[in-house]
Formats: sequence, structure tokens, C-alpha cells
Amino acid sequence: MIDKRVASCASAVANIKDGDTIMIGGFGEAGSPIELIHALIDHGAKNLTVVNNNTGSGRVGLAALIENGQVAKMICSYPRTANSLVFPELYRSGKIALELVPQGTLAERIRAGGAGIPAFFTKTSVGTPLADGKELRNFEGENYVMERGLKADFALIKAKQADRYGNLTFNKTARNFAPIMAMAAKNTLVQTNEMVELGAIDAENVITPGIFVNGIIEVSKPQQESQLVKDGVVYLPIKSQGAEK
Amino acid sequence: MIDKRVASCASAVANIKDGDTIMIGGFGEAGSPIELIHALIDHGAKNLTVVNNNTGSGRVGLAALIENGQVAKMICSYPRTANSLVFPELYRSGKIALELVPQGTLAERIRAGGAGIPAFFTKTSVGTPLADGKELRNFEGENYVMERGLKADFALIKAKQADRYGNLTFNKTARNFAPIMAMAAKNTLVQTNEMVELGAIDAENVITPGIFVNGIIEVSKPQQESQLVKDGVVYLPIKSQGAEK
Amino acid sequence: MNTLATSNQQSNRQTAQIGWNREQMAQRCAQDIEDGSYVNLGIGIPEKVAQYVPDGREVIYHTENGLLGMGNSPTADEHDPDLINAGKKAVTAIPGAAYFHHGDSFAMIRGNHIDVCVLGAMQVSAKGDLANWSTGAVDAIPAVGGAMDLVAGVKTIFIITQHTTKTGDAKILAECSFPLTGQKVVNRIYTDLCVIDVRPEGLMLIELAPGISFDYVQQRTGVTLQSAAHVTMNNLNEGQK
Amino acid sequence: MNTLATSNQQSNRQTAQIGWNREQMAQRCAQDIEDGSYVNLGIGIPEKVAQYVPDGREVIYHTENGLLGMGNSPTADEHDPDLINAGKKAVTAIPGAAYFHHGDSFAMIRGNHIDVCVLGAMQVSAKGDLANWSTGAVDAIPAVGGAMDLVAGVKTIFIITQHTTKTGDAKILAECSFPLTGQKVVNRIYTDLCVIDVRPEGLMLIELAPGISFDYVQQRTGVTLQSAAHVTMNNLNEGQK
Repeated sequence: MIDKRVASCASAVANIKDGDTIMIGGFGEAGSPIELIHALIDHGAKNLTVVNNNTGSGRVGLAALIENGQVAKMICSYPRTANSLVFPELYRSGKIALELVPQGTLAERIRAGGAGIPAFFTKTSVGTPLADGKELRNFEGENYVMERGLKADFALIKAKQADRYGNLTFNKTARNFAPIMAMAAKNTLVQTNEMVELGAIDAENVITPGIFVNGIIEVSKPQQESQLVKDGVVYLPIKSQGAEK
Repeated sequence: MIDKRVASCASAVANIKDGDTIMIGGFGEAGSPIELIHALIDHGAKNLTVVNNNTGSGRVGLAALIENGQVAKMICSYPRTANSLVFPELYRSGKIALELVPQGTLAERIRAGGAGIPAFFTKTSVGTPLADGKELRNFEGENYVMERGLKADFALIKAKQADRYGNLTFNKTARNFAPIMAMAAKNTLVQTNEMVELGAIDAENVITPGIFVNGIIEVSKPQQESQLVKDGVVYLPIKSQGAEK
Repeated sequence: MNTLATSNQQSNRQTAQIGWNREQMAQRCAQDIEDGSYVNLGIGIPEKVAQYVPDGREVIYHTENGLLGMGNSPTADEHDPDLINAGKKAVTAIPGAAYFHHGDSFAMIRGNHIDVCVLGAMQVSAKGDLANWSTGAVDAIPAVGGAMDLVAGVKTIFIITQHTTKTGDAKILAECSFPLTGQKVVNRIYTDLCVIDVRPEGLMLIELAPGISFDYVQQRTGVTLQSAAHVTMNNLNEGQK
Repeated sequence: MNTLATSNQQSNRQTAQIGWNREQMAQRCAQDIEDGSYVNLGIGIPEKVAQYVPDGREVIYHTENGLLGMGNSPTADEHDPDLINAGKKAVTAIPGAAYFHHGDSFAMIRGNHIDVCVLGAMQVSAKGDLANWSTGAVDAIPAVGGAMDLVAGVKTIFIITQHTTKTGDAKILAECSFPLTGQKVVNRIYTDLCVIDVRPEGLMLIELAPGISFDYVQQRTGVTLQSAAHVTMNNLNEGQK
């Protein structure tokens, strides 16, 4: 029997290893799998390469993962956002690496990684510093830059509904990078607002088919990043929290 | 006001010109826009390059378009099917050209054409005659072949529901090539089983967003290719039909 | 004479207030967006363009984070943190909207399916090169977002920008000194002073804000402008619609 | 002696009937498909594999024309010409199925997401090269479908084939003479006579059909086989499940 449900966020992320590449869904807070990220902070895996459009905000979620020293390198398109405090400081002090990728090239590299395409050509970034060192090629009189597919060991994403096969739907623009990251990762871990019976998601309306999903945990009342930031919450790993008591 | 409905199948295809490249949706009869194809036969444009997974069956639809001498070249993955009579004969007598493309490479070339990707690398066909003359390249110890994006002047596709913006849904496996062909063609013409009001298709469940659609005609009771073949129907262009009377 | 001098000084101090204001720049740009266009609006003044689409035109807004058919700001009741635009502001979706993932969203952009993109600029060159993502400063955190994809993929690129920097430096130049967002990508520039077309033969001033002269614009521009035979002075309303 | 000779002749004439039949070949292959696998089945004998998945295993079938979760043949009531498999036969969809377009479907294949693909073969080489799309005949209409994508992208490729051609020619060879579908792609071969693993060191016979000897198989094979230390004779049932 196929049942991809796991017991907890902690068990979902248990197999993540030091040095792994982790894709994390979300565009700003929309679609950010905050409970899975917090479980990864508790887990403690270090020297991670993280792929996300941004670098988190405040001192929760992705920003807290970075602040906890677990991220060696970010691959993203826009590391500066409102309330982004942690990344800029570490970046300026040389404690974290950055691979800056245009947003659409980032999306296409992830999609290519998931679709078995090792490289493709795009017009994006031709003639800019972000094309430096990359192969240029002319097709029908236009210049294009070669970009490489991007894969990951794990993807952490947030869904609206999931069934035990791993079929997923998303909520509005929280969909963003999740479906392509699910394709590009060897192991895709999903926190879903709701678990539903097989067949409850119309086969026509499945956004991510279960073949791209490995583990699912229901988080029916996920925390909202912006609210946590507003409340001044600082996420500390459970071990540290315990140590402080 | 945006209203992509057109008055008839004939007016939908009226701007197709001799020498155009036409993508036609469908995998066998599932998703074949048979009324639009018949309108193209009546229209009479010649010297077409047609992209379709197959070459039609019997003497209706795509097979009739080929039989009517309008197709100079087929780009497809599987030109032989049950009841495929017309293409084999013309091919053997050298009256039609064939570019044979593996089915997944065909799909990806169409998707690339629609996504602004002029070329990409795939493992498919490496070491086979279908890679002859194509650029090979090694990435991380594996060989890949470079394939080019494929665009078209027109796409003819069949949808289940459409609204006036051109948002589309499809029926089951009749979806097949339609969404990617809609992306790859400068002009995408749709026959839909049903026109619906704006908003009737949930924004989460739109398969082809209207941005990829140019003209829509409602064909509420489309003919079924297999039934026509069974009934021995031969589609003749309206002019010829008229001439015979 | 004393009075005149004072008046001139005042006029200089008020340079930022003459010409079109931000609302009018957006309004002027909106006039050039055709009925039925698919449009992507950048953050800042470009966002305002949506408020000034002339009556009778239906325009569909794309936001690169996965929505076609973006509507107005939500009411408190409508607010959903999962429904935001590329600037991460809360938005709504119109009837006939569609959601999609980032791969599909940038396929629309890269594949030349979006008709118009309106962006801000740090610098624009006479060839239509755009710099709007980095000053190249060593200690800056580089951040590019979707700007490079938009200028490479969208059919028509409109720029809305103040004609000069806050310190009075020209932003329209022979060559950009900042790192480029894209080469030869800009089609038209809307500033507080004028409208300029980027043409193969160079920059062509096609319209002036009321009370602004060609020479006034040329003095604040880092490259020689040409002037269309009949430059009109477009007297927009006060930014209301 | 006369009787024996007759018996031998009869045995020779019945060569096609000895070993496993088509149902048993499918049944044998099905034993090697693990619980939870995503599986794509080619046209012909491979299609039968779905009928023999051992009890307690749940397997999800992918058909490259856009469906994950393909079910059985439809009843007359269920029949929908828009719901077909890659062989263009009518099928059904199970609860938990998903439809998608061809681009996404072959992303699953090319991206190594499908666990197992079972295909027929014209020829298989000792290195695991497969030829199953063309005899290379000059007057043939070439047709490849999704075979090259499947062998290039699916993690494990199983071949089900008669051990020899109808005229008795070997199909398992040192090198394929027909145009290839893919190089070094086959993992295991199920024939009417035996099961053969494709290993880096060559072809390894790992199982024999009841009453079949290693020599009998070797005589009908165009390349030297190795034999696993303990070749079992797998006595499948009559093809019922």
C-alpha cells in the first residue's frame, strides 16, 4: 500500500544530511513551509545549500535557518526583502555564499533539473554581469546564455490539500516554486493544510502528481511568517530552547 | 473588451497561409480538433508543415488534410497507426516529407518553443539514428543530444471548456499536446465543447491560461474520428463537395 | 531684479514639482497600453499604471509569482497572505484569472507572451540598455528578481522614471555606468518631463510635459536627444481618473 | 527407436509451446515490480504485467499520453474515447489518478521519476542495447513513439520477449543489427525460456523455465551467457492469478 504520510515534521526531515542541497518553496511568506523549516532547524543539519527565491524575513523560518548557521550557500534571485535582517549581515561578513540567479532562470533551471534536461539556452541575462563566465551561443541571430539544470536532495514545500499518494493542490500564489521543486528533488517533503481521501482531488485538478512526493505531514493550522515577524518571534532550535530552561 | 470568440470554424482558420507551420493537438483521436481540421481542408492552404504525434486515421481529420495534398511535411513520433492509410502511401511515393522525433523530445521541443528556449539537451536518442547529425555533449560523464525548440504559426486544439479570455480545461487524456502547442504557436485556435462565463472555471483549475489563446469556437457536439472511420466517411473539402453536386 | 532672482531660486528649488507628477507619469504611460494587452507592472510608480487604463480598454495583469488576472488591493475581508503580487503586496484575482507555477509563469515571460512590461530605471542608454537592479557598489547585497527575465522576454518595455536622480544627475545616458539588466530592451521612457522613444537612430523626444522645453530636457539628459517633428505638450489632468 | 524419434520430432515441433507462455512471462516479470512502484507498460505482452501484480502490492501505472493511475479496461458504460492509453486503447482512471499534458508526462520519464518500464524487443545486446522500433528496412515507415524517451529516462528497463524470432533467429545478441532504441539501457530480460540479467560483466542467466536447460537457452542465444551459481527453475502457475 502506498501511504506517504509521516508521523511528524521531525520524522519528515530526519534523513537530511550535512551538505545536502535543499529547495524550499515559497515566494516571500506565500507557500513557505515554515513548520518543516523549523523542524530542519531542530534537526540541525549543517553546511546546506538552500534554493529559495528569497532569504526569509525576521528571525523565523528560512531566516532562522540561516541565522542558526546551517546554510553555507543560498541560490536565489532576491536576497533583500523587507524585514530581511539575517542574510545581509552574514553575507557582508563573508559567512554565507550567494549564487544570484534571475528569477525566471532559477525557475527554469529547477524545472529542467526535474525534467531530465542538463542544460538549456535563454536570452535572460545576456550582456549583464550575471552571464559572466557562461557559454554564449547565437541562434538565428540572437545571443543566448547556457544555463544548467538544478537538482536537490530534498524539497520542502507547502500544499493546500494532499492525498496518501502525494497528489497535491496549492492555495493561490502560494503555488509558486513548489510544483517544480517537487520535480527537481530526490525527496520531496510536503506540509499540507489538509489530508484528503484518494479521489477527493479531481484527477483533472491535481497540480503536483504524487510521483513527485515522498513524505507528507498534515499541519492544519500553519503559522504565518508575517505574523511571527510582527510579533517579534525568534525561532530557536528545540535543543537550545531546552538548554535555556 | 477581450472576447476571443469567433463566428465559425471557417473564420477561425481564415488567416492560415500557404507554407505555415501548424501544430494540431491530439493523440490519436483523443483531443483531435476535427472540425477545425475540416475547416482547414475547406480553406485550402497548401504546403503546410504539420506537427502532430500521429498522421491521422481513415480518410477524415488529419488524414483527410494530408490526402487533400495540403501537407508538405509531417513532424511526428508515430506516423503508423491502426487505420492509417493515407500517410504511408504518400510517404512511400515521396510526396510527403517526414521528420521523425521521439515523442518526449517532440513534447519538450514544443514546450521549449513556447517558453523561449531555443535549444536544450536530452539523453533521449543518444546512440540511435535519430541523433545523427545532431550536436552531442557530455555533462557529468553522460552524453546528451542538443534539440531545438519548435514553434508554429498556428495551433489547432480541442478543449472541454473555454471562457471569453481563452482560459481552457480539457477532458482526461485529450489534454495531451494541447497546452504546450497553445504556448508554442503565434496563433492558437480552439474548438471547445462548451463556452462558459468568466469565473466559471476556478482560477486554480485553469489548465491553459487565456494568454496562450487567440480564437475560440464552440463545437458542442464534435464528431468522433473513430466513429467516422468506422462509418467509412471520407471528408471532402466543401468546394469539391459542391463541385460534385 | 531682486524679486526675479528670488523667483528663479524658488523655481530651481521647486524643480521636482514641475512637469508631471508620479500619478501623471503613470497616467501618461497607461494611454499607450492597448485594449486586450497582457501587462506586467514593476514595483513603484509602474504599479500605479493599473489605475489609469482609459475607459473601454480591458487589460489583464500578470504577476510573475503565478497569477494572470491580478485585481485591486483586497478589502480586509478579502485579504489572503497566499495571494500576493511580485512586490509581495496583497492583491485580488479577477473573474477569469488563472494561477500557475513559477516555471509556467516565466515561460509566459521568456516565450514573448506578455505584451507590455512597465519598469522603473536607474539608468537608460541611448541604445535602450537598461540598468535597474544594482549600482555595482561593492558592499551592496545584489538582488535581481525577475527584471532580467522581463526585459529579455516581454515584447514591449516601457520605463517610468524621474528624469534625473535626486541629486540632479542624468539617468538617460549615452552608456549606462551601472551593471545592465538587459541590452537594447527599452522601447519608450516616460519621465516627469517628457516621453522619449528609443529608436534605431537614437533617442527621440516625442512629447513634453506642460511648460517644459526641449532645451530644458536636453540639459538634464546625458546624451543628445532628437526631437520629433511635432512634439506635443500633453496636459494630463491632475492624476485623477 | 522409431517411437523415440517421433517423440523428438514432436518435441521440436512443439518448441514454441515449451517454457513459459505469454501470461507466465508477464506473471514472472510482475514478481520483480516492488510495492509502491510507478510503472509504464509497453504495448503487447508488457500490458499483461498489470494483471499479475502480487497481492499486497500497490503499483501505479503511468501512460505517457498524460495519466498517472491508469486502471483496467472500461465497461461499456465507462468507455470514453478521450480516456486512452499509449496504445490508444480505452482505459479507466483509479481514485487518486492525475491527468497532465505531454510536456509534464515526459518530464516524469526523462527526469527519472518512473521506476520501471516494461517493453518488448526486437533485439537486445550483451551490453543492454535495445532495438525495438525499426528493422531498418528501406521501405518501412519509421515510427518511434515514446520508446527512446522511456529507455533513456526510466530507472529500470525490463524486456519481455520471445527468446527467438518466429523463424528461430536469436534476438539476444552480441550486438544489435537493427537501429537502436537506446544504448546500455536494459536491466533484465524475461523470455519464454528464462530470465537474464544484464550486468557490467555480461549477460547472466538467473532463472530457467521448468524443463529448460542452460544449454537449450545457450543454443538459442547469439552471445555467450553466464550462469548464476544457483539457477532456479521457476514453476509459475498456469497464468491465472
